[in-house]
Amino acid sequence: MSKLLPREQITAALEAANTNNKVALVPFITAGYPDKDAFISTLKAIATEGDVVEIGVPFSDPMADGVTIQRSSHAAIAAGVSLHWILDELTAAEDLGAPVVLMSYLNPLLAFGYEALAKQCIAAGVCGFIVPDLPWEESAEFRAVMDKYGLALVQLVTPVTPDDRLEMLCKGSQGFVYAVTITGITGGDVALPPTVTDYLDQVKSHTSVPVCAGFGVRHASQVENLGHHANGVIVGSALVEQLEAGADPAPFLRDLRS
Amino acid sequence: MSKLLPREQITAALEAANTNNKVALVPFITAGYPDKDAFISTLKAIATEGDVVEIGVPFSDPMADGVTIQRSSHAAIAAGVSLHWILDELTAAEDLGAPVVLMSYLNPLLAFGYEALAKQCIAAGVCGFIVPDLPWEESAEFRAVMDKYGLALVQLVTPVTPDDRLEMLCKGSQGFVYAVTITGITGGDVALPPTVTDYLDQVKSHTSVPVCAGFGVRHASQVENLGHHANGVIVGSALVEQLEAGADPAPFLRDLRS
Amino acid sequence: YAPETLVPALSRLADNVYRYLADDDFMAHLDQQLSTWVGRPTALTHAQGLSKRWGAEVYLKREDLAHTGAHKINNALGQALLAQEMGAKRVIAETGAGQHGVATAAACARVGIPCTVYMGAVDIQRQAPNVDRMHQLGARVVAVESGDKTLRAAIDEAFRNWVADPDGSYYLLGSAVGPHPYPYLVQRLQSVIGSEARSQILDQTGSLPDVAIACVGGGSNAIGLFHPLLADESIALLGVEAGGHGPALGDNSATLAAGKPGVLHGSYSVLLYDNDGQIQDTHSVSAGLDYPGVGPEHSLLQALGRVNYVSATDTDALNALQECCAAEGILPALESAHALAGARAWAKDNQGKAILIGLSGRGDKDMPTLSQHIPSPLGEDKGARADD
Amino acid sequence: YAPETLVPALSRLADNVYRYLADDDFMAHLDQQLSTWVGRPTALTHAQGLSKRWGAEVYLKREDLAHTGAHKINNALGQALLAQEMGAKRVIAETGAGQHGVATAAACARVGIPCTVYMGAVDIQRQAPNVDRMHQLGARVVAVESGDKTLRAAIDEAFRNWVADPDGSYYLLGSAVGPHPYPYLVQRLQSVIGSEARSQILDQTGSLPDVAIACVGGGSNAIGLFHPLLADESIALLGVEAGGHGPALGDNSATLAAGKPGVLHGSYSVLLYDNDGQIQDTHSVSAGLDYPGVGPEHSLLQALGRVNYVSATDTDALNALQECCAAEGILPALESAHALAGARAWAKDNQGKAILIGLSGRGDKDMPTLSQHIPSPLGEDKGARADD
Repeated sequence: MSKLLPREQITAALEAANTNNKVALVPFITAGYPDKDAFISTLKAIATEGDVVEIGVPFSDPMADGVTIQRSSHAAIAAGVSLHWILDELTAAEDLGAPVVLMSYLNPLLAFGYEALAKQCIAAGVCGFIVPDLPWEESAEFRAVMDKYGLALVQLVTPVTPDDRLEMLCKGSQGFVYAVTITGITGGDVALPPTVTDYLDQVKSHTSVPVCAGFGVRHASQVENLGHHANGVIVGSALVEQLEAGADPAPFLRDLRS
Repeated sequence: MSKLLPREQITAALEAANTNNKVALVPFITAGYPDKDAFISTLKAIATEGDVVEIGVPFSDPMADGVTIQRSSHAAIAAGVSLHWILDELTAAEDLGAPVVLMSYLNPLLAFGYEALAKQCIAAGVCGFIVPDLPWEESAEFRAVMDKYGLALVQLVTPVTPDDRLEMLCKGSQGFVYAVTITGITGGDVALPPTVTDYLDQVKSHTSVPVCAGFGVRHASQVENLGHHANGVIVGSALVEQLEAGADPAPFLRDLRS
Repeated sequence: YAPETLVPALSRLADNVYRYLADDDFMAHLDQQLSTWVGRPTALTHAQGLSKRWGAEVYLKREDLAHTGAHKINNALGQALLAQEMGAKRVIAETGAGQHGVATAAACARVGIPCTVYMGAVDIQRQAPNVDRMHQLGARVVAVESGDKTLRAAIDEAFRNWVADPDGSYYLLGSAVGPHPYPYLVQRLQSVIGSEARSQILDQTGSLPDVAIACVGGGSNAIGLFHPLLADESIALLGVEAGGHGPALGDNSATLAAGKPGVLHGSYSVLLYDNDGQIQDTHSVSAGLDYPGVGPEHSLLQALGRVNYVSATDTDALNALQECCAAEGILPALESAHALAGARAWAKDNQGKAILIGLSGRGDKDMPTLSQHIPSPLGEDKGARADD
Repeated sequence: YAPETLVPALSRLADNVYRYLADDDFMAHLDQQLSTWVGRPTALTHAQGLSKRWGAEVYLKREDLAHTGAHKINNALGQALLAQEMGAKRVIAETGAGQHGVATAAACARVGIPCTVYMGAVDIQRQAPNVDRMHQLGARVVAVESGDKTLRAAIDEAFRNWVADPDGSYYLLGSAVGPHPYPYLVQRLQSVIGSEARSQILDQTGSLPDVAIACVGGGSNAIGLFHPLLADESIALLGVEAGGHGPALGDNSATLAAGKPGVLHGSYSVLLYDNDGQIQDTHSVSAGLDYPGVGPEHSLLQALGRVNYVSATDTDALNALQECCAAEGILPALESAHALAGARAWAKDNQGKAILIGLSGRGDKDMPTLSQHIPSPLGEDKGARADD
């Protein structure tokens, strides 16, 4: 994989999972939560089960996140977790065996400085970013730096995104397209409603990179259903709740794809 | 004394005291205070020491009175004292030996009815009224009834009353002129300030009836000093305080003129 | 019917009232202060929501928007300027719910005269925020521990203190009650309400209202609204008193409905008192209407038949207050809510008419009372959240 | 800088903002409601007492006299009418001290749209009277238990709930912050302050002021005052931020003095944040200024040098508040007291000049805070009495 650009590593890892006729799994954890010392070991555990790992950089004002992520973010900040600390830890750690994507609000990135950030990402083995409060129109400066270092800037799309914008974002996304829904289908393992499957199919039609869906996935049946319409699923709050409860994340993740 | 009109009885009693080279004493009590059952016996005790007795008809809103009289008025009302009750008690009692003047705000008199009131006053041996919230200009109707029955309507004058008005009130007053001061010389037995003596001398110059001064008199030296400029002194709050404290009013009054 | 001690001071006040209210310079200065400091003219609001609900065209004269939150400031400012002209060293005032006290404190600060406000100890406990406002505005607030420790006792005490210094002190009375010239003076200073409303409703609708409605406690806001409309015989006038819990003596403050002529606080008017002439304790959910007397001009207008006086109960007023909040986004004072309740009842029998309501003040001061009667929803709902 | 989920809703809002703010009928309707319901124009008061004390000619633009007691209503009413035009089924809003929540509740009741207000659980405890006012006005108040449980968390939560229903809900943001078009929309709706003040001071004095001064938290009242005066180059403009306890990070809310460019709540502006990019907890005695960001137009005006931004400490503000009470009989909001403190300092260096101050709201809501800082005199004095 060493010849691939960082952003290509993400795509390749997701495609590799699909090749085995499996839906790709993208587990998300809030960095250093609930135990700062266990950050790297937790990361290794989820990297073993997942195909790409998403690390949340805690932010004081996570306006696009639900209550679980908010709570874990505030706890991590209180414990001293910062973007500097995360990158230092990753740099010092062995290869995780799965590409790493950082999910961060823009302000910690601004405070770090884009150029310095990109450089240290390369050193730390970080392959790209998801920035929920950086819409496409405002992203040129950050994207230019990402591009320079081959890092991905993953675009988010939503069911209310108009068609022309959806196309633009899908074409512009790197690594994968993050397809979120608003209403969420947390809990329950009912079949996906047609509005969701149509939406995912439409997203896929606009992009050449994989599509990962974030739906508050909790159950294996959801993962299976989503697998017919998306390349991967992102498991966020449900996983953080497992960590919050002190449970081992590996079996939980394994069961989702069983 | 039976040939004298009620209002003339007041004047006569005050003049009789002066004839003996003494200043006249007009003790004031709130009717039925502090003990309703002891009303008549208290009255007898102060009538023995005083020359004219002033009975306060308790009123809910005694706006021209100080805190002692207010407190005693509210207590008396709470105990069931009313103008009807007072007149009934007086009617049933033996002769007190001193003329009685009622001090009442106007509203209880209005509620009683002037004509009925005057009739029962005659039966009860009441000789006149002091009505602190009935200024001269508004008093024609009440005065007409008083005149009809020979009852006194005592006028109050104050140090701020203008000269022409002072003259009018002094000439219109019946029984005696009630000369109040505002600032009061409560406690202390210093000599009277010239403003007070000038004022009293002026009041005396305008009237043919005796002048009684109300100053919050507490001490014999005050009574003596006042005696040089007024025909009588009214003892109100100090006496009510004695009753409030459960003391026998007779020795207190006796000492004032010793 | 004032104590002799006050007769010279009242007579001097009356002379100055006649003099200054006829003085063009004084009146121009007053008008200018009303405009630039009080914020007059206050708005006339077409109450779209209430109009629809009641089947009438409802207009609200918004004294709640005046500085310090009620019509009281019109009178307080006018008298403070008069006190200044008369060379007063200090102003004294009484207050019940605290609105007149706050208005007086503000006006005296503006004019630059020290001010002492007498307030019943019971009212001080009930109206703590207004006490703090007076204090912030530099007034000295004196707790009155005598009598019933409410407004009546505070008036007694203010008079008593005026007696002690009738020349240096100016007694700034807050309603259209008390001895002459107060009822006249207060009526003149509050008539700005009716004068403005009359021309505003003509501007907005092209015609005069069919009825004008105001709440009546002492009656200063009502006389201010009614007086400039008395000559317009086509306008019915309706005063709404506090019906409290009901018609029994002591359960309400509906003086004109249940009272008899009598004398209190220096004026002969209709009063609530018992067979012995003792002034009756009253009840109203609205502290500002909780007074056993009424301004003498209202007694006269009732006798003449020019104004009709009715009452609204505590419940009627609370319901009307909630309806005004919901339909207009305006939180009226509980006093003013009595006028709204009276208007609602009137509209039921007079569909399609134009109603002018004197909204005498805002209801912020009534929050503690309202919270007791209308439960707060806090704690019921922590909000739903979408998760990742 | 808004989440992708909101991009379509914001874009639709921007289209409607451009459309309706250029629509004569809409603007005429807004003006009419501002006049007859809000009570505009608000007064311009010549502050005689402060002028004398400070050696300047001081004028106060009296937003405290606007309906619900602050400038917030100008924006809330305008946006509620816009929400109505856009067919919104419900309005959501955030609030910190509660003034914007009360204004929104009132405007929504008037317009007839249900309304939910998100408020931090800590603020709900601190500002209970405003919570009750919102409730009386028919709003549903949701306690936000996340984050710091104050204004920042309430904004997060309001956005989050807007995300869940971006078409049916209208998010009525309360200050000149947030993603486009909010800063522009709020500036347009608040510019009525400066437009009125400009013509009023010309009417009263015949000339423009030398300086216009306003407090700056999010900055809506300041931008409303400043924007219509930007072209008058002779007028110096001064924004006063909350200096809190002092200049150390975390001890104040003086964003423009101490902050750096950053992104919060959907806009790029100057912010208070630490080396890791975490938004700083702030402090001010005034809840309405206690926000770590500032409207982007203020960042721009600072960069251009057109507006000078300074700060006033808690103590400066409390002192200025007391001085305004004593000298003018006007109890300003603690927010507005920062503008007064800034004006006092400016006057010291600029004797004899004409100063226009934006008095953004009334201080009644601040009584609990003021009582902590300025002791109440109750109990000290039971009054003296004259005895018989």
